[in-house]
Amino acid sequence: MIVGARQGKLSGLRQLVAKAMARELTGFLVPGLDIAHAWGLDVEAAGVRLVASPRHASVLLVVGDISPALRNAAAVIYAQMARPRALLVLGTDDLSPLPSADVTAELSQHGLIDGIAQLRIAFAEGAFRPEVADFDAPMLHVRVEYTCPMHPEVVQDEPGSCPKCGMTLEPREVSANDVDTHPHETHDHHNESHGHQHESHDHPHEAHGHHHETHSHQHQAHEHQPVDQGASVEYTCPMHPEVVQDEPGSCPKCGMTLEPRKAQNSQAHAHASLDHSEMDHGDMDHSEMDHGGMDHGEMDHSGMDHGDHAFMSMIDVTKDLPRSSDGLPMDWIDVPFGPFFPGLPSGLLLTLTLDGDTVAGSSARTLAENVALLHHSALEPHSFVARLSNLEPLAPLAYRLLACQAMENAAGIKTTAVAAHGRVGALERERITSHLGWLALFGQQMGFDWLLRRAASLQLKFQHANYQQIMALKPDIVSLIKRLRRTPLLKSRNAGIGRLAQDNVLRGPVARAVGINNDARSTNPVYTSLGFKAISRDSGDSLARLQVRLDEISQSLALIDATGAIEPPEPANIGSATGAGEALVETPRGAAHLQLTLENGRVVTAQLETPSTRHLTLIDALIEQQSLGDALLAVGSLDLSPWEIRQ
Amino acid sequence: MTPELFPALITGAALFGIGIYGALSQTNLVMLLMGVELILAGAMVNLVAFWHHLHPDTPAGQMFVLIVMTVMAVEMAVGFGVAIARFRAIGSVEMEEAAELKG
Amino acid sequence: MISVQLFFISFFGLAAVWFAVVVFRTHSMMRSALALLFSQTALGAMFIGMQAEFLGVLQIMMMATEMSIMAIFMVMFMMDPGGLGKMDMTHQKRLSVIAGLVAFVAVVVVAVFADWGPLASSVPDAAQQIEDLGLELLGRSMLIFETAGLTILTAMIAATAVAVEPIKRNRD
Amino acid sequence: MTTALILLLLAVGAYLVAVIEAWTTSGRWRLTAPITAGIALLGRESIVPRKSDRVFFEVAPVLLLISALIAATVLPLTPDLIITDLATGALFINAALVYVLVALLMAGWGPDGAYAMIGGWRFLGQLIAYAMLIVMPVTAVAMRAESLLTTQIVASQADLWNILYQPLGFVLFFVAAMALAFLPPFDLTTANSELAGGVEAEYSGVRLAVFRLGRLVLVITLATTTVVFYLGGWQGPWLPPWAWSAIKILAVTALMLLAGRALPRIREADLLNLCWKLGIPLALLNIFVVGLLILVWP
Repeated sequence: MIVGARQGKLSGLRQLVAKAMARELTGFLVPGLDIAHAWGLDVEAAGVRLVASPRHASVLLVVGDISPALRNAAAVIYAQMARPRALLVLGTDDLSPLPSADVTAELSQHGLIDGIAQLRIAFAEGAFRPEVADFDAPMLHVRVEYTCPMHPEVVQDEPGSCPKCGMTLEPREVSANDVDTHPHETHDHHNESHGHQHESHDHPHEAHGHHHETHSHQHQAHEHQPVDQGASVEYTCPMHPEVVQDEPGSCPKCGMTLEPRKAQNSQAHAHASLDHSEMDHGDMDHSEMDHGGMDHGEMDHSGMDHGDHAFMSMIDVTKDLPRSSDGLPMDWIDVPFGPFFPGLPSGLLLTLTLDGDTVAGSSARTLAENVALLHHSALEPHSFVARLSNLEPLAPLAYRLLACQAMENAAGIKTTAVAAHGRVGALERERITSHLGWLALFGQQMGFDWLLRRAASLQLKFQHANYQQIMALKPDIVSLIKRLRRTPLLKSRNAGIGRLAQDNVLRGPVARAVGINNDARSTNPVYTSLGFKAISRDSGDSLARLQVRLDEISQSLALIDATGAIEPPEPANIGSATGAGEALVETPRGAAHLQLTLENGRVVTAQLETPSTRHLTLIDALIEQQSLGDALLAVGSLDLSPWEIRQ
Repeated sequence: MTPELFPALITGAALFGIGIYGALSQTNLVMLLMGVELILAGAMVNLVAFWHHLHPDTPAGQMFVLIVMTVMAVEMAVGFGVAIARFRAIGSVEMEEAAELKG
Repeated sequence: MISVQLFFISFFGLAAVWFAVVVFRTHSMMRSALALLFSQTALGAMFIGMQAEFLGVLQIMMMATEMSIMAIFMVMFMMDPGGLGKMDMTHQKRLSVIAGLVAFVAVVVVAVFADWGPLASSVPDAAQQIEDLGLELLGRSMLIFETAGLTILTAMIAATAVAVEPIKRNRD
Repeated sequence: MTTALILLLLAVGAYLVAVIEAWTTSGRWRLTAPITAGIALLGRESIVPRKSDRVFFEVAPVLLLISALIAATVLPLTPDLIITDLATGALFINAALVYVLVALLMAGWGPDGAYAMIGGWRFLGQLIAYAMLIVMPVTAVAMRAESLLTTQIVASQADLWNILYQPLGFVLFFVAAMALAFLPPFDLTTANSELAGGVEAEYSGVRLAVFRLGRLVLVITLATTTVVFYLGGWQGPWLPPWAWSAIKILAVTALMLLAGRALPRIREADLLNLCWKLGIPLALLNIFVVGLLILVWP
C-alpha cells in the first residue's frame, strides 16, 4: 500500500496502468545526485529514471539524514508530485513533515535495489485505492492577503481597491506560519513555488512569476497606505474655474468636458473648496509619496495638471522600479533555485532576482544542518573522528584525516612513515572521487549525459578501490580526461564564465585556477618527498577550474602510484594526553583548518574552518549581471559543498 | 450589388472599424499599434477579395498585398523602436504622458 | 462549390472579427496579443479560402512570428500584463466607439452599393498564380518591390538606432 | 484512407523516435519502454496550477501536436502517399511549424511559473535565430525544383540529391531543424539543469503525455522534411519507395538525436550570434551558388 495512492478502485484497466507504473518508475532525488553518488548509490542502474521536475516523478528518494530545513523543503516537493506517488527512504528514520515512508531500506546499493523491488510490488498493488489519505504539512498552510497588482507594497487583509491607483486588490496566499518580513512563502523548495490543485485538497503556495503584480517586491516599508483626506481629484472646467465637480462630466456653463485636477486644500483657489467626500470608484488621490520622490501633484503647470488622470499613470509605476543595465525599468522577479535543483550542489539554496534572463541580484545560503562539533561533553577520540567525518558526506575521509592529525598534533605523537604514505594514498583517492563527483555535476549542467554516467560510474568504482583496482582503473580515467579535452565547443562554452580576481579568501582548486598557489600539501614533507608540485592556472574562469581539477586527478593518480599503499587514517591511541593542537589538510575543495584542545585523552574544544564557507560569499559578485545559464554554471564551477558550510 | 463580395468586404469593414476603435480608445502605444495592425488587416482582406472576384488574372493585386504586409512589419518595427526609447527616457509608453513630446 | 467556398470565407471572416474584438476586450495582455495572432491566422485561412494560396500561407507564417514578438513587447511595456487587476486602459471611450461605427458603416455602404463591375469567372490555379506573382515582382513592378525591401532595411536600422541606449554624452 | 495511413505511420515514427532517444541517453535498446511509460503517464494525475492562465495551459500541448501533424500533411512518403499536394507545399511546412513557437509561448505563459516563463521567452529568442535559416535553404531547394510542390521537389532530385547539389543548404537546414525541435544542444527551453524542465516542468499526467507526443511527432516531421528536401524523398535503387523513405527518415532522426549529444548546451547569445553573423550570410551564399548552378550546369 503506498501512502500517496490515487483515488479509485483497482479495476481491470487501472490494474494494467498500475503495472505499467510499477515497471516505469521515475524518481526525484532528495537531497541530490552528488550525495547519492557519495553514498555509493547508482540510481539509474537500480532501474529508476531520474527526472528534473517533481511533477514528472512518481517516487521521492530520500538518501541519508537530512536537516529539518531540507525535510521541510522535501515535504513541499512531495506535495508537488502528481499522484500516485511513493516515498522510498534510505538510511534515515525521522522524516517529520513527510508522511511515513512506503519503503525503507539501508543505505547501500543492495539496499536501494531491494527497496525498489518492494516499491514495484507496492505500486502494482496499491497505486489506486478507494479511500485516500490526504497529505498536509504545516508549511503548506497559507494565509490569504490582498495586494495591488501595481503597488506590491500595498497589502491588506481584506478585499478592496488599492488606495494608490484604485485597482481591485488581488488575493495572494502567504505562508501562514512564518512571521518575518518576508511577505511570500519562505520555504524554498526544489524549484517552483506554484500553487497546484490536487483532486482532493488545495494547498496553494504564493504563485509568482509572470503575473507581475503577484511577484514579491522586497519592500520592507510595509505600512498600509494611509488614505488621507487632503488631496483628492476634482473636475473643473478650463474656461470656468468656479465649476467644480467630483466626477467627470461636462461643464454646465459651456458644455466642455471637465478636466481632472488635483485639489490642494492649501490652494488659494477662488472657489470654495467643497469637502471632498470619498469617491465611489476608489480614491484617486495621489497622496504624497512616502519616499518624497518627484511629487506628482506639484507640477508647475498652468494650474492644469496634465499628468494627473482619472487612472493610474504609468510613470508612477515605473518610477521606483530598479533600472536594468540597458536602462529600461523592467519588473524583477525573485526565483528560488532551491535546495534540490538538478544543476546546483544539493542543499544550496540560491534565490536569484531575475531581470528577464539576466541575474540582477542573488542570495545564497545553505539549508544543510550546522552540526556543532562538540554537543555537550567532551568526546572520545573515536567518536570525535566519526562525528567529523559524518559532517561532510562528500569528502568524509579528508575530515577523518584532519581530526586524526589534529589529535596527534595535540598529543605530540609522530606517525610512522608507512602510515603517513597510506594516509596520502587515501587522501588522494578521495580527491579523485570528489573531482569525479564534481565532473558528474558539471556534465549534468552542460547537458552531457555521457559525462554524467561515465564520471559517476568511475566515482563509484573509485570510492573503495584498493591500490591494485586503482591501477586497473587508470586507463579509464585517462581516456575520460582525454575525451573531455577534445570535446568540441567546451572551451568556448566555459571560457570567461564566472571569472574571479585574485583574493586571499579563495581556497583549493578555485584559488589555484586564479594563480594563487596555497596548496596545503606543498608544506607536507611526505608530499615533497614524493615530488609534489601544485598545479595552477591564471585565467580564473570556469574553464581554468575545470582544467585544474582534471590535472589534479591525473596528479593524484601519479601520487597514489608513488605511495603504493592506501589505508584510511585511524586515530592513534593518545592515552590521556592533554594539550592544544591544530591541523591543516588539503581537502578536495581546499585547505580545512581544525584547532582542538585535549584534556586527559578527551577532546574538549574544537574549532573548524572549511573552504566552502569562504566560497559562499563569492557568489553574489560572481554572478552579477550574468545570464541565467552562465550564472548557474559559475556557481557549479565553484564546487561548493553546502554540508561543510559553517554559519 | 455583387453579393459574392459581401462576406469578405464586410469582414474587412468590421476589422477596419475595430481597428479604428482600438487605435483611438487605447491609452498604451503598444495597444495602439495593434489597432493599426487591424486596420491594415482590414485593407488586406478587401484587396484579396477584389483580386479574387474582379481581376484574378492580373498578379498586381497580389503584389499589393505583399506591400501591405511589409508596411505592417515596418510600422511595427519603428513603433516599438520609439516605444523603447520613450520607455527608457520617462519610463512610460502611455499616450497621456505624450503631451510633453516637443517637436 | 461556390457555397462551400462562401461558407469557408464567412466562417474565417467571423473568426477573424471575433478574435479582433477579443483583442480589445480582454484584460490580459498576452491573451490580447495572441488573439490578434489568431485573428490574422483566420485571415490567412480566409485568403486560402479565396484561392490566393500563396498569400494565405505567407500571411499565416509571417503573422505568427510578428505577433509573438508583439506579445513580448506587450508584456514588457504594460503595467499589469497578467490582467488580474482588471485595469481599464482606455480613454475617450465614447469618441472612439462612434468613430469606429461610422467607419464601419461607411465602408459597408460603399461595399454594398458601389458597382464593382463584372465578376470574374475563373481563377488561375495556385501554381500558375505563384508564377505570375513571381514574374510580376521581378518584372513590371520590380521597382516597387525593391523599394519595399529597402524600406524594411531602413526601418530595421532606424528602429535599432532609436531603441539603442544613447551614448552618455556629458550633457551641458 | 491516405490520411489514416499517414497518421498511423506518424504514430509508429513517434514510437521509434522515443526508442532511439532512450537509446541515445541510456545506451540500451528498450523496445517496450515508451509504451509502458506512455500508459504510466496516462494513469497519473494531471495537476493544473492554481493561478494559471487556463486557456493557454490547456491549448499549448494540443497546439504543439496539431502544428506538427499539419506540417506532415504536405510531406510525400511515396509518390502517391501524400495527404494534400499544395502548390505552396514547402512554404506551408514552415508556416505550420511556426506554431510550435506559439504553443511553447502558451506553455511558458500558461502555468504562471518562473521556470516555464523563462523557458517560453527563451524559445522566442531561439526562433529569431533559426527562423531565417529555415526559409532561405527552402528557397534554394525550391529554386532547383522551380516549384514549391513537394512532389516536384522530390522529382527534381532524380539524378542528383540536394544534399550533394547544395550541401551548405543541407547543413544550415539540419541545424535550424534541430533548433526548431529544441533538441540538445538547442534545448534552451526545456533545459533540465538550468530550468528544471522549463516549459515542460508544470505539466503532468495526460497533458504531459500530449506534450511529449507532440514533440516526438515534431521530430519525425522534421526528419521527413529533411528527407524530402535534401535526400531525394522516396527515390533510391532496388528497394521499393516506402522502404527508402522509412530508412532515410529513421537515419535522419537518429542523426538528429545523436548529433547534439556531444555538444554542450549553447548559450542564447552565442546562438543568436552564430545564426545571424554566420548562418544568414552562408544561406545567402547558398542561394547564390544554387542560382549559378541552375543557370550554368544543365
